[in-house]
Amino acid sequence: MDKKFMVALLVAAMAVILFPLFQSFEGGTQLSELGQYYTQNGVSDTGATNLVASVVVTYRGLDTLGEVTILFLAASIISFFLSVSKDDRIENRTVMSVTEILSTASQTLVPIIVLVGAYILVNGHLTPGGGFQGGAIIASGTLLMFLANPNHKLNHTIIHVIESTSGIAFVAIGVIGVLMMDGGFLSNKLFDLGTPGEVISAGAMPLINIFLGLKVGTELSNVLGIFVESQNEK
Amino acid sequence: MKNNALMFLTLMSVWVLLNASLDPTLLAIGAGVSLLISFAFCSKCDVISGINLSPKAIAYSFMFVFVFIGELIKANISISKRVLAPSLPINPGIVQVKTKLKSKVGRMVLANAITLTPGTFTLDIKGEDLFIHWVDVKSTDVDGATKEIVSTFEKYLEVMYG
Amino acid sequence: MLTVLAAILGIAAVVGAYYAIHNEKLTAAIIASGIVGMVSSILFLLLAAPDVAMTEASIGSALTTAIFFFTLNKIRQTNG
Amino acid sequence: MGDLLEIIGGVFLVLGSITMLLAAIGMYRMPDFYNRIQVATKASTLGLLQVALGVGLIMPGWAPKLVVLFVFILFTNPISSHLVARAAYFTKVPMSKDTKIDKLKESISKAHLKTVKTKA
Repeated sequence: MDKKFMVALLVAAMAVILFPLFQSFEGGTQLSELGQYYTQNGVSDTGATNLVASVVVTYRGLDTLGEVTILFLAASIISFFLSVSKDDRIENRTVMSVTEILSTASQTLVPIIVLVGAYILVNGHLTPGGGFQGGAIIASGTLLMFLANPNHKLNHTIIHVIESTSGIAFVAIGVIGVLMMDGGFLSNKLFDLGTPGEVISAGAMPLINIFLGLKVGTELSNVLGIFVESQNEK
Repeated sequence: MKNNALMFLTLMSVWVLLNASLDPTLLAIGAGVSLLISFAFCSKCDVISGINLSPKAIAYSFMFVFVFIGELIKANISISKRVLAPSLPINPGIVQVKTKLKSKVGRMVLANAITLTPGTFTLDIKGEDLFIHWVDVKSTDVDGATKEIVSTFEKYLEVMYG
Repeated sequence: MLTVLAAILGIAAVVGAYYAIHNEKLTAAIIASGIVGMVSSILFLLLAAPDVAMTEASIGSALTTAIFFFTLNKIRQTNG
Repeated sequence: MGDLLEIIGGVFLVLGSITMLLAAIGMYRMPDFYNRIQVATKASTLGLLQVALGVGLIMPGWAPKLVVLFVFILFTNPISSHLVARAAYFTKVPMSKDTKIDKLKESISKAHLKTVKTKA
């Protein structure tokens, strides 16, 4: 049997199976029951104007914990397989010299990119953004740092300290929510809900966002650092 | 220390512009974050210290911005003429020019300005030599090309960054 | 109008993905997958999900591309 | 007043789009990579700035963020194009036959490769 014919047959079969679905699709004319609940009670429940963040951080906070755990696991595995011991490093490596323009510009650009990441973290409960987004932007600042100076040494001790502290703090806030309040895991009734739309509002959400962002940012930076350092292996 | 202070001010102004509000809580958070970043990422940075902050330099910076915007618009008019002309009148080549600027920031701004102005493009930089891809090569020797390309901006940048 | 734009972007993403799979040159394939990340981030933005768009833009088109390049470099080193 | 600002903003948006269109035409017509990136950089920078200005006039509330965007575009666009072009030159992307002179080739040397200490 010709391979291409098989592929075409498979595609045709998929088309036949999926066509009724496509035909009966009517678009989002009505919100689901859960969606209706979130849109109607989200702001008054959590005090956050960014509904997506309130779902991610508060309503489905346990899932977020799972995501963070997966990320942590991935980072651990990468550092286990790729980290280079001091004896295995080559003495000297010949690299393409980085242009002066990039190394000069990165000195101003990296702090500004990290600042934008922090801005997205801090405003996570008000405008689109939040922990994961801010963390990813902080990590892209680290990437620029490595592009400007491929032999930059990341301070792993500080990064591990930040990562572990924010991880523990994230779980601690969740557990305190269970123990002290009636809200359950990651309840944000830990603090006063405040007026929706202000920086200090939405209870524990800004704090959770910041810890989440620090954890994601340092983890991704760590992964990048390990990848860069593994280039120096013998 | 001066570097850190200048970096702090830069970050703080970016923060205020991003938030577009002067709420005291936000300002306090921004100050904390900026302070942290300016010490964590600016241990060796010598970029901003190259900037001259005398009144003359500031006046020249404003003039530079206007000259630059003018050149940017000119660049686009000339390039669109070239692109739309049926015969595609180009005469490309890579020339070498020299700059008198000593500070790294000055050279970076010069290279960026050259990249954004008519028909020239910084391809490589090595110390005081810039290698420039020129769509319409007018002179192939170093001095002639320097006069054509660099001198427009250099007289402003020399005052601004020394 | 939005539908047309979304359709164009979706087709661009599919073409980029096809290119990434079927290209002989690995560097070109990596760049193509970065383009897929960028296009899908714009698509997310059009579908009113700026949160996801932000993550996709920084992770899908910046971080993973860079990590792929680092890995490629490492593989080339070890294979001589 | 608001209407006037909106009209001016719209004019800037259209101008920006035209500039981008010219960039696209230039990309198509230019003979080699280096000429293409010349057109793409200049026109896309000016086009983006015009679009940002237009948006700022239509939505005055976004103006402070757009100022940051302005400076960021002016900084990063030329730098990234410079990096791409430099990488292309050193990976020997061919130049068009019309190229008259190549001063960089003469001065290219081992200076571009440097040996660095990687051991901690």
